[in-house]
Amino acid sequence: MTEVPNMVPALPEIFVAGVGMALLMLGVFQKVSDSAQEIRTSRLISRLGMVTLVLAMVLVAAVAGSTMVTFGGMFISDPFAVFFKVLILMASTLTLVISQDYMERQNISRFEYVILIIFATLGMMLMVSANNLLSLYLGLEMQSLSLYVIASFNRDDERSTEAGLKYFVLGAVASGMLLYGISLVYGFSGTTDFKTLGALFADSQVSPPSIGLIIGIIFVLSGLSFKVSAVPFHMWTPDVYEGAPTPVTAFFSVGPKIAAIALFARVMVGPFGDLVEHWQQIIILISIASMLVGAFAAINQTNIKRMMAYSSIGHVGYALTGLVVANEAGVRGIMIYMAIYLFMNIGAFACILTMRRGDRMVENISDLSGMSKSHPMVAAALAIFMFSMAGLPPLAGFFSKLYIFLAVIESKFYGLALIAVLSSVISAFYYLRIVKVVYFDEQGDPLDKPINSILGFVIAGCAVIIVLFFALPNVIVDSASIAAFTLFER
Amino acid sequence: MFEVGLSHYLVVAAIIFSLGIFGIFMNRKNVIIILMSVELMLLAVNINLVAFSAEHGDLVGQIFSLFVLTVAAAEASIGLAILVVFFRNRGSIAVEDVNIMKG
Amino acid sequence: MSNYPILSLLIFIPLIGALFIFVIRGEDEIVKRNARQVALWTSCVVFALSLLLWKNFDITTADFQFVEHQDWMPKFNIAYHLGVDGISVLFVLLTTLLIPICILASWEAIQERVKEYMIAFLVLETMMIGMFVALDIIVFYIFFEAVLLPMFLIIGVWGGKRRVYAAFKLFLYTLLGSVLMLVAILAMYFEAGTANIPVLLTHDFPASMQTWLWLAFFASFAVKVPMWPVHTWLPDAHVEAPTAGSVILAGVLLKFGGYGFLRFSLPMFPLATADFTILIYTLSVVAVIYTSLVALAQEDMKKLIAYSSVAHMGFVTIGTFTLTVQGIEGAIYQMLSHGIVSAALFLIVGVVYDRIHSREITQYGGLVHKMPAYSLIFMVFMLASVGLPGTGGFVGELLILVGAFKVNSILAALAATGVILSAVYMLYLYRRIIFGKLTKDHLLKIKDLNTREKMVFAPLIILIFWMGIYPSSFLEILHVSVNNLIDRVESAQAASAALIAGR
Amino acid sequence: MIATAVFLPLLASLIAGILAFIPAGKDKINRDRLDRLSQYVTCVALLISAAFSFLVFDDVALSGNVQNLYLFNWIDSGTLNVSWSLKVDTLTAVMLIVVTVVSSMVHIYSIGYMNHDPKVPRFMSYLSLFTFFMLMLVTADNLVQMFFGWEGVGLASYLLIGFWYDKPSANSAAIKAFVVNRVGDFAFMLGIFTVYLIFDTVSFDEIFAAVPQKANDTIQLFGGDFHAITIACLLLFIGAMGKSAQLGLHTWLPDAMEGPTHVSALIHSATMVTAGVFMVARLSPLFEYSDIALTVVTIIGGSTAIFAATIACTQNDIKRVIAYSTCSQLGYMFFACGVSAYSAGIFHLMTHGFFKALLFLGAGSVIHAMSDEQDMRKMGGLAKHIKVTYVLVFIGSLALVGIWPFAGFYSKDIILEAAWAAHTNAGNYAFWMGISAAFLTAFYSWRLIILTFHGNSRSDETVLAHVHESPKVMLIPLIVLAAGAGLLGYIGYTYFVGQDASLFWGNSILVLDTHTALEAAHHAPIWVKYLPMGVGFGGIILAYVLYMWCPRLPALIVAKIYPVYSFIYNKWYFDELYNLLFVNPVLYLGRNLWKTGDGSVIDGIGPDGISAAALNLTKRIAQLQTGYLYHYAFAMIGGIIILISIYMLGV
Amino acid sequence: MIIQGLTFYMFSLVAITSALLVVTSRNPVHSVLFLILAFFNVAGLFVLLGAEFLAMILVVVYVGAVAVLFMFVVMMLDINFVELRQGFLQYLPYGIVIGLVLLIELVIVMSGWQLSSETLNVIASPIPETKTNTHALGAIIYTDYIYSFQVAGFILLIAMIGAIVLTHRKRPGVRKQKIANQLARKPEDSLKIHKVQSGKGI
Repeated sequence: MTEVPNMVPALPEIFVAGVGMALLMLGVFQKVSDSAQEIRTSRLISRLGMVTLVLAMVLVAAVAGSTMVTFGGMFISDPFAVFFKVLILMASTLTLVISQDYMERQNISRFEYVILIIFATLGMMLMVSANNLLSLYLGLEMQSLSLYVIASFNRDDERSTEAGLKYFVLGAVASGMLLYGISLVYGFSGTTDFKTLGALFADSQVSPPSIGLIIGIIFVLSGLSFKVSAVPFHMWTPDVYEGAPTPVTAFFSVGPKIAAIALFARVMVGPFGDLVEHWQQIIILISIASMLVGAFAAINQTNIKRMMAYSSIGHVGYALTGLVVANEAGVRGIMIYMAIYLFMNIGAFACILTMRRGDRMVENISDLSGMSKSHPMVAAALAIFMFSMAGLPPLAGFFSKLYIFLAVIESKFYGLALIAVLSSVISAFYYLRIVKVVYFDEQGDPLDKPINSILGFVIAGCAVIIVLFFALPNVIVDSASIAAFTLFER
Repeated sequence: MFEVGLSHYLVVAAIIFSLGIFGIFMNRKNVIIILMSVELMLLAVNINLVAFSAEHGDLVGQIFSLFVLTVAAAEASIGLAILVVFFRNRGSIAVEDVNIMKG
Repeated sequence: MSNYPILSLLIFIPLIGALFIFVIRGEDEIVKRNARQVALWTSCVVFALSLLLWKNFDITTADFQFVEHQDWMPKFNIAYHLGVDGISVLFVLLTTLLIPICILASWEAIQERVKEYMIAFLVLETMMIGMFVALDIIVFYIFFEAVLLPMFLIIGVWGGKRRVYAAFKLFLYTLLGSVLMLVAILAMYFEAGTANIPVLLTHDFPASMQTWLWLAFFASFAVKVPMWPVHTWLPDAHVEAPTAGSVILAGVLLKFGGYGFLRFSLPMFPLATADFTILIYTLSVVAVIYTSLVALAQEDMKKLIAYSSVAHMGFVTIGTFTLTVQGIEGAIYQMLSHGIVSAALFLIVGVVYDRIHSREITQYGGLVHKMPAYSLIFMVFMLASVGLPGTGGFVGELLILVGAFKVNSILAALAATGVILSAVYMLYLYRRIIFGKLTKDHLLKIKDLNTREKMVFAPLIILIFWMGIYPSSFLEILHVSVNNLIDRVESAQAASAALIAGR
Repeated sequence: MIATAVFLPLLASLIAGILAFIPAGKDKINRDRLDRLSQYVTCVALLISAAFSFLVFDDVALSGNVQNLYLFNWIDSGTLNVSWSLKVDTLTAVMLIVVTVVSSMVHIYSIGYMNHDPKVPRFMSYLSLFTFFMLMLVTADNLVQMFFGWEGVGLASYLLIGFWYDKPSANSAAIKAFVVNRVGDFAFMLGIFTVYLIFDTVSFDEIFAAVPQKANDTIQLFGGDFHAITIACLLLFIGAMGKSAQLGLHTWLPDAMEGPTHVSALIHSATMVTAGVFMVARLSPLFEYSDIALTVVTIIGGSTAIFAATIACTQNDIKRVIAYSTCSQLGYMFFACGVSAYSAGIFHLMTHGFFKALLFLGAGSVIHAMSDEQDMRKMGGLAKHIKVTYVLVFIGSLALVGIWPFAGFYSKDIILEAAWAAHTNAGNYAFWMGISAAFLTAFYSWRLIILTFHGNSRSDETVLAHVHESPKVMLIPLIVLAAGAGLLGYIGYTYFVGQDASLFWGNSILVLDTHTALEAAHHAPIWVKYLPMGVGFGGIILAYVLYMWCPRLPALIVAKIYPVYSFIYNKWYFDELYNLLFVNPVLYLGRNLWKTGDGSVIDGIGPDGISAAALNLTKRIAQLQTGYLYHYAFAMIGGIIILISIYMLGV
Repeated sequence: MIIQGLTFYMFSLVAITSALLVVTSRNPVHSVLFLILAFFNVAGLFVLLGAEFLAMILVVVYVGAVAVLFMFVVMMLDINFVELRQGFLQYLPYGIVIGLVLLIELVIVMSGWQLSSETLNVIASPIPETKTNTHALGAIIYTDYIYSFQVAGFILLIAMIGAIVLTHRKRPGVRKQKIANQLARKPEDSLKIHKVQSGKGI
């Protein structure tokens, strides 16, 4: 018999999986004869879920520190994965925190939501720990399937189901392409293991890889681009962001994106790192297109969630520029970028979640007018998030871009850097527009007061992190540096 | 001509894959056809994997294919579930009706 | 030198004040009153502290003084590094002087969201001081660009009718310029391997690189200055900004560009500077003449003064790039005096705007009958703006023109036509507002300056005469640093010339 | 002592200025008290200043103790070192006398003249301020400080011309004066820069010391090589032209008559306008080394003399006649300088200062008497009502025309003789122009006297009823000035241009040995000496013929030569020409650069254009987002095909 | 060899044709049926490649479960498909061009396939000569690939939860059999014994 694989590196995942199933059982066996009970159940599960995710974070921290490979090379736990797992767990926890109130108000508060979030989180954790094309695929699918469902979680709402449908159909197409790419990579190299692949291409300078392999990589790259919603695989993003329930959108904009970017980085610099000159051009194209589309398309939006969708497309474009250079500095830039992006986005969505009028959620940008008078603190926080997303110092958003640009310019991609900064100017326009509506416009009908205190807490927390990042940048920078370093360790 | 090599299988897979893709974006009828097209794509992938597996003498391809089949089944069930709730809301699954949100 | 971290104090005291204001709670009126008081006293304390800076400044050395160095991002060798030399110290003083004046000027004019307003101004002060004292190029950039945030809000929230347009124009225009500079800064950082400005000042960048870096910095500073033809944000921003916003905009923000040229473009890219001097001259001369002519046609007081600012800053850029002692000292001096004069002029407009709520020149006339003190003060600053000898405006203009004349007499002659034109538009403005019969009904009850307003103007008047009659107290601070700067540029240019000759 | 003389007016000005701001309340007596106080303060200050000036004159000019008082450092940058210091030599001392005496007379005069004006302290403050700046100008020891005074007097004249700010014409005139002066100052500044470039200093003493070494230097300026000193002198001279209202830059002076009359007496006759002459004289060591510059000065001076005189003949406003007369007389002074007879120029400057101030103040009295009527066509027959004024104006006119033994005779004749004696083309030109101008001077002076004081009254009854002699406080200054106009020529002749001249002037004026015009002037033929007075009498007689004896004749002549008349009457269309050449284009350009340049072109292409384009692009990109699944899928597949194609075609 | 070739061509031809018909046929029911046909033929190809187990799975899982699921949904949703055909021909040329370009590119790539020599060294799980296909797969799927296997299990769980969450509805008024209730039912709850007096009625 083969020996039992080492479970220690995967402890957090195993924990999350086990607790997820336990919570599922717990939820199923609760008595839910009326809606009050249903809400009680979902609250219980939601809180337990948060605890689970926080504990998982502790576990992740516990296994941090060294690089461990297990399950026959399928699974890797290294500082890179740890870094992203922490981010993902934070994203999921915060999502659960800001979801409950919304779900109850929308009458869709069901415990399965929590379970699905937990399983999606598990999928993401598997993704960032993937060390084989197979585990990559399975992690990705695990995440995606959960997300398809929670996108259409408000199943009586036309827009939510349409969002789910669009996300699903296009996601299925994307995973088809990813799979086709994987099959080509497998076929032309004979392996799916990252380490082996990396070793195989180590001397690619000597013997150029076959074209089929590169086409396979392009297919893989396209599939991943879909997950991070990079242009031209971004078309689902605005519609899904708009249609999905707002907390779900918040989750979409951070969790899966962070995981997919992590996966993207791992795949491109790990197994295919030595083929960089073959895929660099493509990433450059994708990132430029993403930045530009993100900048331009958002300008005219009226729905704030839709605008945030385009904004996230733009942000992905910036993050991908860090991948272009395919070196430590670039990956470090990506990691810092995503960390800061997490707080900006969660904060911004928490602000959006406070937008209620007459006990109904509103999500038009124009509905924000006068927020500065009715909710001065939320307005201030929203302005901070927007300025930060626009990349203005001394807010964290500036630093996230700074580290990326540092990497890009160090590798002398001046043209790319120029396009990036120019598109950041254009995108500043629509971020400012939010600030403008909030602060400059005359007040319309006031938004409801008071806001949920938990929401307020999240907003305040994120705002403080964004504002004070400059004081202690090294906390994130150092760990990102270590993580990036280990990714390039061969 | 009758010497069937790996390339033949790959070409078949490529044709089916292309047909699947063709079906996805040429489809105006209903979403189910799109789902079926996706199944076609996955089928093509499976052909590829199995063919490569046979060529390499490596079981990984087949294992992979096995999981692909599993996941595809799960995917199909989720997809159809979403389709059903969509139909309940809209009373139609015509692709052209899936466009409340745009711009 | 004292061991106090005086520069850090200057930067952070306003922030602490802003924090205090932020936590003020209570009834509306009380909040307003406390916010104003806290802001005023904070800024006064900062001003007093900055006087220490002046007092302890050693005019015999070109080195940076009051230096503070603290690791910030050691991985990147980026540090919180502050210090001042002769070129920057006076700008710090200008900033700290103008902020209390702005707060005092907004005492009654601002009645809405007083708390936020005061916070914005204090934060603005932090950023501006930080920009002038930063000795790390990344830190510099952060302060440089962060200024936009409070400024955007000040114009957008408390501005006039077209405030949104103006705020966006200001923001995007300047942002566009500064992001290009960011790219250049990072390129420099990697080329020189450090973000330390004193080190960068002595680093010789390759000639071809200098060209691009220079252009990128130019994009940023030219917008800030603003030079023709990227000046159009300025009139809009000025017109829509609240009075104090205009004061800061004209008084300090425009100086960022001039300061930037002196701190970066000249010493760091001396070869490119030599190549582009003619471009600067051309644009500046066009700016001087063009905007003077445009100012003549204005119907809005603030716009007129805004255009005159462009013209005056045209002198500054000319002076800066003459690379003569007089030119550069004149440029700095002109910036300082313009900082005071234009600030005062905007305050002057603000006084009547507060009363009549119109900036249309045609809405006024004959104010001298009702507002003699106002008219006198207006006269003083109008003349200072025109560059009458005895006021600060003259010294700067004279030095700049002397410097320019040394380098290129045609340039000086063309620029000097601005002296004529400025007289035309300023006198014309003054005549339309102050002189004539008081016939308009809404002006009949207008009140002259109150004590608070006189307090606002008093320091400015004293200063403008001081600067005109005894400029040495300011010029002596500049000498060593400016000479050092010129030596640096000339030796670099000479070395390059020798290299080419030797080839 | 010098410092007191110079700064006392400033102090007085400040005190008066503060008094202007003391709220008097409703109480009229209070207001009156403040007014009186301000008048006394300034007048006393000026009188003290004048007294000190005499002491200084005695010390410096008569005893030869040239003084240089360093006050403190002004501008110090690189090699440009400018200090505040007071330099007094004979030239300055003479100017001090002229300035302080005329000024104090005007101050006293204004006690009466401005009696009814509500803003007395302000006015007194301006007057004293003007005096201060004028004193700074004449005591400057370097070019920049001179420029300080130069611009300062421009400012003060702006304030004084526009003193009646309710009158739009006064405001326009004030602005015009300032701006035209600025045009001159523009050249003056460039002149200063040139001098600085040549000599690396702006201090007079250092410049003068260095001139001989640099006499033949060339300098590259404005894209060409020029004789250094010539170009510097020409630029400086343009500055002088502006201030002294010489041909081309004279247009402000007639308009400046919008100010109170005695202001004109102060500024536009005796002091400010003579600053240009003073400057040329002060810079004589420089001008001496440039024959071209001197020639230009001569020609401009001669041309102005005749040009202004012709216009003066046709004007109807009493003050404008005198103003053009001033212009013309300044021309004399300049061509005197141009032929190196600087001392003659200064001599004329001094005498002219007195008699022209007298004329202006006399005109002021007339206007005062006529309830602010200035048009001579509405006067007439005033001699019997205001006898003292009449007599004084008559004296002034005699002096102006140059009838022996009045001051003008001495000073004007020596100028004309010097011009003749220069024996250069320019000198001859100036001489004949001067002779013609002298004829016209006599004509218009008597035209003025006849139209104003003789004949029948043409004013309406109410005005006539109020005609009265001026109060003593106005007449005393007139008398003092008249004394000056009568005696100064005789007294000063020997010192200024006669035997004692070189001793008197000391080093303050330099004339190269090769320039002998002044010396030769004393030996001019007899017809040259008597021609000016002869044409003077001719002019007077002509005036009597035309206006006294055949009053219908002028109209007939005018009708006969109407085009010429209207050309002259309209001041040779200079204002119209300038409007056409400068004012209108500037306004047009300003407006269009703003609306079209900034609005359409720069913003249109720049920010607005870009943002419009961006919005357009935005719409298009948003339109791509159709909401249809198949389009989305199409984009994905299209995207991947493009990526593959790029790779396959690229590899 | 020829037979093998012929079978290959037969299977692949039918598979391709039915795949084409899946995407083009008017009636979704037909599409499903063609899909099934395509699956069958691909299963045949799998057999040719020696992957018997996968062929079986394909038939059992796909035809037996997935395709039938499709069929259920098609029938359940009962859509009117005739009028939805408009606009198809309009876009057809673009579609064909895109499809063809992709196809050509893929075919070029596929036909140029070569296995580089070093690739052979990295085979992770060689096909054992001695065991049957099913046996060989079974030997590694629970050991080497236990991780993937578990994850796949989770995916199916998620699919299940998802499908239930989305489509399961509580219908008020629908009577369900509650066995516990039935079992717990006591005579006292439902039976009431009345003493009926004769001749009085109830």
